[in-house]
Amino acid sequence: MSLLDAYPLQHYLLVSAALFALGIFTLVARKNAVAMLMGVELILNSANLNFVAFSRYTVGNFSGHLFAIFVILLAAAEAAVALGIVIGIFQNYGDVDADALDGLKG
Amino acid sequence: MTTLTSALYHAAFYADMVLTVGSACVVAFSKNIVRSAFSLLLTFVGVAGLYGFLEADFLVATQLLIYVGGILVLLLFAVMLTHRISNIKASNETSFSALAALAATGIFLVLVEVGTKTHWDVKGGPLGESTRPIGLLLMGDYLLPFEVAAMILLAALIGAAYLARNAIRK
Amino acid sequence: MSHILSLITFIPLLGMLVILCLPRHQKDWIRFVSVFSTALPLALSISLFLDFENGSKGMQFVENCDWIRIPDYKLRIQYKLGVDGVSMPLVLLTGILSFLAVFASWETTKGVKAYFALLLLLETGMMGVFCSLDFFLFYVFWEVMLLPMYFLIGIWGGPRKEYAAIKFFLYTLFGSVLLLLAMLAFYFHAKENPNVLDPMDAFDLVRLADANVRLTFTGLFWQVVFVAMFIGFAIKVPVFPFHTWLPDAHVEAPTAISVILAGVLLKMGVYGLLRLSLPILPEAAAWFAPFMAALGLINIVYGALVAMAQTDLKKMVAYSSVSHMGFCLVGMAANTEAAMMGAAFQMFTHGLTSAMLFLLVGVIYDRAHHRVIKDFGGLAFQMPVYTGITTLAFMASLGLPGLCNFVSEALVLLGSFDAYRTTTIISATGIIFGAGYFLWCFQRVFMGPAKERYSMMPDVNGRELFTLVPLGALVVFLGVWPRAMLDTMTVSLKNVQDAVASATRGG
Amino acid sequence: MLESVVWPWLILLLPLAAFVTHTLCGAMKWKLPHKGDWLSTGAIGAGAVLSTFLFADMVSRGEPNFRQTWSVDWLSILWKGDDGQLHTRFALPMGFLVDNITVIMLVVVTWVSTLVHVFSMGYMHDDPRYGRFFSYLSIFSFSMIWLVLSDNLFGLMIGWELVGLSSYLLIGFWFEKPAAAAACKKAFITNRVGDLGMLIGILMLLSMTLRPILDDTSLPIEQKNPLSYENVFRVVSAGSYEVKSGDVFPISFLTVAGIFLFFGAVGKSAQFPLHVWLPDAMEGPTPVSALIHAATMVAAGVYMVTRCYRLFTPDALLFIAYTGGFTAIFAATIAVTANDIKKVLAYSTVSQLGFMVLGLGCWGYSAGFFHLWTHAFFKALLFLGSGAVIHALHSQDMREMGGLRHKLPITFVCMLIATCAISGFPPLSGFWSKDQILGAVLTFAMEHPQHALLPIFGFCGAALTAFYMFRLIFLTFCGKPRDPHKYEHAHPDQWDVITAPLAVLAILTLFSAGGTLSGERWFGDFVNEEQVLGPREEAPGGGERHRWHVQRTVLFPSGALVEEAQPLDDQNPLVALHAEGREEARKEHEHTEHKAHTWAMVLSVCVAVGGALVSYFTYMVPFFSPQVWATRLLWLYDGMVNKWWIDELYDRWVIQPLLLLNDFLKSFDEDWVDGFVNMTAQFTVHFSDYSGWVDNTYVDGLVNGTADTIVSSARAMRSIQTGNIKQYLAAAVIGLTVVVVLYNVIL
Amino acid sequence: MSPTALALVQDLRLFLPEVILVLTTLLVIVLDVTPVRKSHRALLYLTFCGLLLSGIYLLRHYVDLRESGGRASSSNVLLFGNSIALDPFAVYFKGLFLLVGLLTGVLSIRYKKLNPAGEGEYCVLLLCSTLGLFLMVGSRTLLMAYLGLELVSIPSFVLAGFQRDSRLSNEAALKYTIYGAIASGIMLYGMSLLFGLAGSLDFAAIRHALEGQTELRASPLLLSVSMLMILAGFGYKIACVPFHMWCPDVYEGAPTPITAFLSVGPKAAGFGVILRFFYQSLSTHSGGGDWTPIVDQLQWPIVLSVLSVATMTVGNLAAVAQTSLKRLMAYSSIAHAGYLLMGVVVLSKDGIFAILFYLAVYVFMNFGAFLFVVFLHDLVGSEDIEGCRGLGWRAPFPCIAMAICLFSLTGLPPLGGFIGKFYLFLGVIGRELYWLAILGVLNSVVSLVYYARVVKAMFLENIPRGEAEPLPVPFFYSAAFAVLVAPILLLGVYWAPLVKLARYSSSIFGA
Repeated sequence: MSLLDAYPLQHYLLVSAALFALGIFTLVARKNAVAMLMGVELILNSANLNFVAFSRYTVGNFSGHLFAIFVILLAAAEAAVALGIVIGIFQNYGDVDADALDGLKG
Repeated sequence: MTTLTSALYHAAFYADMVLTVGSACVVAFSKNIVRSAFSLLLTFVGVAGLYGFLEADFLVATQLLIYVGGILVLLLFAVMLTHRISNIKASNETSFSALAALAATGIFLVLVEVGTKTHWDVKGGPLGESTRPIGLLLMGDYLLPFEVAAMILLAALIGAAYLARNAIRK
Repeated sequence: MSHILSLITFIPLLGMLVILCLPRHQKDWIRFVSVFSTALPLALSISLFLDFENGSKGMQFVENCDWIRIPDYKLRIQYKLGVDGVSMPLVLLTGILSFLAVFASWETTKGVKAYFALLLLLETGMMGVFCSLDFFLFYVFWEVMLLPMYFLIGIWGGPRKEYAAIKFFLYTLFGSVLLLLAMLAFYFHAKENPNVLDPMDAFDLVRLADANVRLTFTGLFWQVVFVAMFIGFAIKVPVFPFHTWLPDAHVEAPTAISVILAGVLLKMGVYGLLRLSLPILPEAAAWFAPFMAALGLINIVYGALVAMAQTDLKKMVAYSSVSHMGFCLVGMAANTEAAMMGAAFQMFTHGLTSAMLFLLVGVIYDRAHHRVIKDFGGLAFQMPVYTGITTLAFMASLGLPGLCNFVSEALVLLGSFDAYRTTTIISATGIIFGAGYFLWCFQRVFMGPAKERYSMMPDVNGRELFTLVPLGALVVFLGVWPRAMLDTMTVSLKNVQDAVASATRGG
Repeated sequence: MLESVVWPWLILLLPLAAFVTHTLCGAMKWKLPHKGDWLSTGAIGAGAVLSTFLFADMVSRGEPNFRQTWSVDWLSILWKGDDGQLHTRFALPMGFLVDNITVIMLVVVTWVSTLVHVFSMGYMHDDPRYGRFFSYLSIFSFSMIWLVLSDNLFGLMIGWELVGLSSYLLIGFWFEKPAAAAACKKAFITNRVGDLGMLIGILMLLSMTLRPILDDTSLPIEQKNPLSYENVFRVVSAGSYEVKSGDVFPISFLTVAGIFLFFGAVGKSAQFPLHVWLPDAMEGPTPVSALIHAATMVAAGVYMVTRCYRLFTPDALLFIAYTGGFTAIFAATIAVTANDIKKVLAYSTVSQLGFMVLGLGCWGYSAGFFHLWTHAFFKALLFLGSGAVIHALHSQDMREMGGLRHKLPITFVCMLIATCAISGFPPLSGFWSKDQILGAVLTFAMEHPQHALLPIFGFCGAALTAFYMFRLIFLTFCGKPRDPHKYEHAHPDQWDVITAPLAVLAILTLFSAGGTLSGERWFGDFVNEEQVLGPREEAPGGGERHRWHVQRTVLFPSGALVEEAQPLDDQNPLVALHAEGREEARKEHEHTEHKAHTWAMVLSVCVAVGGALVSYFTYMVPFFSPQVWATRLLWLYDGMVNKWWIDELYDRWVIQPLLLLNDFLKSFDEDWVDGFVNMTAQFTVHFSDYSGWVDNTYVDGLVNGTADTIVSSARAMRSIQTGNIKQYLAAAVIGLTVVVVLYNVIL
Repeated sequence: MSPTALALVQDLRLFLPEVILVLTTLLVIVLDVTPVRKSHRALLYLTFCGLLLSGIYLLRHYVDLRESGGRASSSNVLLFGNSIALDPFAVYFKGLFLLVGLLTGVLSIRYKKLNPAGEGEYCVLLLCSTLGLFLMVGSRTLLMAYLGLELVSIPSFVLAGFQRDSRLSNEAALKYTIYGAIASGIMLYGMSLLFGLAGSLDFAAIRHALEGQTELRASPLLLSVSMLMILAGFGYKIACVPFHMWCPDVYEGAPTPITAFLSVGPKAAGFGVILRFFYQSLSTHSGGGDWTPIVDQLQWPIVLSVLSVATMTVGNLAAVAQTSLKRLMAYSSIAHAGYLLMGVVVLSKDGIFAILFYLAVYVFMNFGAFLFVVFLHDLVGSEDIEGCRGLGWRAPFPCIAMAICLFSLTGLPPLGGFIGKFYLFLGVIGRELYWLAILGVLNSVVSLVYYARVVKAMFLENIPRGEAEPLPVPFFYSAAFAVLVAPILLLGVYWAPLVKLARYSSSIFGA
């Protein structure tokens, strides 16, 4: 069976757009640095979803899959580093409130 | 395929979509950071499900292993390490919500417009089983990216270790 | 190929490097090196003057080699030096004034090493501007002058030196940006019309002024380019309303720097017009001439009137420069033989007299530690020699016959009348106002009863005389026998004038 | 000996050599014996001897239109042509022109100068800057001789300015006196105003003469001078000049040029309204007043008009005449009430110069110049005499004098002779010259009755001259000493370097009008228009001939004698008609002239005697009381005493507004121009804002919108950068969205 | 061995500079953990050796390339399955990056705030980041561009926060990380859209795909959105408006050597990637080194030129009001991104050449300026303009050197910066983008204001009355300043060799 007609590509794109927008919202609205990192993950997921969907629908090979795999890997790496930094912030500030970080400005 | 299975299949697909977006909403809007973190788990799972619907079996596994097993755990660690147990619940306030909503809505509308208005050249059929070809590609054309990813992970490892070393010792 | 121009240009730079290597407390050595490395270019430029062939057309003492050559970019920048009748007197002037400036700065105590190093660098820049025959090279030297001047004013200047320095800097930089754009215009013109002008020659000033080439510079675009260049040069001249940096810079600058500023730097604007604007864009020049004449007129009258209102001696002299440089503009606008000669000669003569005036102001400032005109009085008693020399300088400045400024200003007026009657007549009132402010000032400073507070003021000393007397002698000599200088200029100016005149006729 | 150019050279250069020697010695601090007075005096004395030789030569030759020229290429624009030859289109050679009026001027200048030098040896003896005084006198002599000798207008102008300089230096000789300091400046600047006029006149002439010369390649360089008298006259009388079209002047270009040229004379010869400097110039030492401000320099204007006579059109001459006439009477009225002996003489000088100018203006070519010649001697004598009085009395105020004839008999006699001369008592020199002037004026008025005001000016002026000059004599030398103390201490006369020049000048005053007492025009033989300047009718160049004929002009609505180019065609009946008419006109003119001169002689004697008598009855016999006059004619008296408020007028309407304008422009320059320019390159100010140069803001006093914009935008940039990462993110995302939307909407 | 594997091994030979960097990294890691007592900065010197060795091989590549046919066509040197290119363009950039790495190391030698315990990590991260720069400029696919970018970013996040106990350093690191993450996220999304449209990750294939579409299926909206989203990622690297806001904060908070590194290295690499992506994917070569946008609907040069002006204006204006020298330099580097973008939009090889030329000079100018910051911090203990006051009299040589760097950054002749700007404007005017040129020039004039302020503070303020008390300047600084300033001066008067090099390197964009 071909599911191509059943689930149009646009469905996936909608989901990914929603994830992307929610990720942006999370990043901008959340005060907590860790929550902001979650927003990043949402965005990465939305992009990955796009890659895989396009791979399936319009491209017809696995390059999108591979891209997604690398993104996932790098997301992990980034998360690790970010965690390190957030912990450092916590050590120095006793808090991870992004709004409080305005020692550098102007 | 029978109508029922088809209906179930459809139901599952839309449920997955709703789950994904809904849990992402919880991530975005929840006042509780822990709830956000666990909703994120659901989102990841939902995305993995969507991968499944896209017949990307290897990715489903990767998503679950790395995201759910790795990244989410890291995030939870972060939550734990950066919150005193006492006030773990009340620590996910928002600010600039209006600005954020504006930005998010704007970009969402643009992306929806892009996704729907474009006439996508849909041509490919099912790709079939993906693990083996991916493996081959990783050892062939994608060898360099693979190695580079390794270097990135190495750097991230060393960097994260450096950053966290003292902090955790303290 | 003679390398005399390179030597003239770069010996000061060499001197600067030597000075930089000297330890900073060896002040006498530093001064000695400065004297030596300005005396040598002076000697060379005198020999240049003597060897100069008056009658011949074209450039002399040319040195030419490719500096940067990028064939696939069609870009060639030449290291091309040469002098003709327009630039040669200015090289000589620069040589003289730089040499004297070293002596005028003899007593500097603050940062001697840096001071003299910058002074020498400045000389290299000035010489380079007058010698270079490549637009790019010209531009580079033009900018080289900028920084030393900035520092010389900004560090060794008076109370408001930073303000004056930055003002000078910004004004001049603004002007040079316009120059740069004009330069690019030529380059791209050549790129579009390679059959008229090889893009490799697009910076060659001699080539650009070639009759066949300049014929293609017609139309609105080149008028805009001309105006851009004009503004660039006008800032240096300085032309109203771009003149306001000048009084500030002069008032704050130390004596020797004022001398260089008034004596040489102001000339660069006019020189630029004579070397670049008029011969290369004659048609636009002909179109712009009435405006130029009007601006010159404003300079003359306005500068003189404002000078009259000044209370600071140095500021008065500075505004007098504004007024005098107006004659150059009027002369160039009129574009007759006599007017052109007058304009070019005015550069030299004003260089001499304004240098003298600033040196004189410096002398009195060193003694009285102020420059407020009305607080002086009766100085003629204490300082007879100084008074005599000042009389000479003032009289030269207000255009007394027998002294060199008269010749140049008279030539301008004689030559301009036919072209711009009303303008010339009104310009001529400048000589009344000039007499007005100089004599009024003389009256207040030197005449009247002697004042007690200046009774111990010593007359000029030997070092100061050494700087003043050569200038005074030249002022008299050129006033009596102007042909000594005019003959060198004639042919080159004639070329410029012919170019513009033919464009005028054509238009 | 006239042929040799060596003599003029020597006459010119000896004073210069003296000046240079003085200056060098002064600069080198070398002491000259007797402070070098002998040097200057010798130099000018030698000049006097040489010019006397020249004069004698000229007279003995009886060759009235002698001329000798010589020139050096001083300023020219040469270039080598393709043929290897030097070309020029424009040259200003400097040269000498020695002709009759030159020689006469040389005699005046050198002799008066020599006598003043000698006088100064006594008068200035005790001055600390004695040597410098002589060096200044030398530079003056040089400049004046240069002015006289020059063969072109440009050279004339050079000399013109140089005498101005010497005048400046000498008036300000006692620079410690504030009055002297102000006076020398005033003299120079006022003269410059006149010079400007002259310069404009020269420029206008140049624009006529240049073009024919520029394009004539056949001319040798010496003749390329567009400003040599020769060329100017040639071009003007040939009528071959082109005048640029579109001239807006309603009257002819040449007339305007002439009036402007004359403006130079107005300044130098102290004619109304630029006469104000001359009375003030009396702040200088008295010998200077005698030499420069009475005999020679101030006469330069008259000399110039004489020299360039051919350039003045009838209209211009009429202007000149009115200026001179008005000045003559105007200055005389002021002299009447002046109490300072030198001021009286100064105004008298102004008035007499007015006479000369009046004479020239009324076509009395030789009359005006003749008066210059005679006036030089008697006015120098009067000044030196007054100098002797001042030297003796140490006062210049006539109210402190009186009865001095007992103490200063030589001075008295000499001054009396001069007074009689200036008042016009026959047979003294002044009578003859003044008579000629008045005759010329009367002739003119008879031919043009609408200008009857001119003789009225002339005769009233003459009457006033006699009045105030005798007033001076009476107040100074006659009656009783009004200040006995001063009188007692006055040094009595004796024969020395002070009185000897007086005597010489007195002799010259007596006889300079010529050996005969008949009033014959001996002077006119040497100085007459046609002989000096060449006949009017013979235009060089051929092709056209110039005729006098009666024509309406702007100033002469009823017609004046005007020359006009006519085609050379004797067959033309019009020409014949004109020739006929001309002959008739000339006859009639001669008739009128004769009649007028007779009348003028009678009248001038009458007014002179009348003026003297009134003076006598006022000051010697108290028949009229000056006080009563003063109160009765209060307005007149007020005007005279206050010099008709001319100085105040200048101060109020010229100087003060100018100073106000200057101040305004200064603040305009600092506040507005600077501000405006800064507005476009506003960084300066803004810069100052940030680095603590706030003080500059108000100094430049700007209206600087741009500056504020940059400053505030820089601040805004800073405030946008809040440090909040979330805002940064929002900015990036919104920015991106905006760019996307804009891009798709616009493109 | 399979043919593919053989090809890979052969490719590896052409990959030696990168391999050496990797090996050096590993060596440093190993040495760091071995309990051998190491002398001060030993690992740093080892890093230098690695960089130099890599440089030697790079030089060999360069020579080989030149010999193998001068103008190497870009197709024959693709390595590893077309994912990376070895062409003169890449080699030129790599040379710059090695220089950047070395200079960063040099700056670090005397940078006191650096934690000596973390030296090993510091070197490793620096090397990794340099490697990332290498990969970025060589990348021929979206994937490699992304990976390279991340390999640069992730170590720089750590490096920015390398002073663990400094609040500001931490803050900088967090801001940088979050901003970097979102930027790369947006870029990924854009890449996915482009991928969906063109069906390939390869730059050249994307171009083919877009060219092949006679009737454009994709709406201009899609193209513009994906292009702009990708630009977000690259633009964040070069700090162009509106993705610049992280820059001042991170530059200020990061250790100064890292600031210097960030202000040059990733910026240059960002330009390298932008050039490759925009020219090789979104433009067609219309001959003679001139390019046109691949489809008429995608007028990216207009967008970029507007962003260019906005960037330089924002940078310059904000710099005017700064008091901290580091922060001032941050804004200055933003402004410079604006200037350099002008070279991108002209769509000709002249513009690319100008960028390459300018970047080379920029390395020296910027490192000179940051060396001065290090110097200031080392000897005066300040990083503010205030700290420079009167310093010109106490330490003339470093201050003169700094002044030269600043004036060169302004673009005054006869300094290298002027020549660079000259070529940039030449390119812009050559394309008749006069408005851009004029705005650029005006911006240069504005920039003079703040550069001159520093110079003024050094020389014209607080001038000692008598003899100044001289500051003992260590030889290290004198030597370093001399090394950095000499090329600026030299390039101001004789820049032909660099022109040759840069022209050759830009030849892949059309002869």
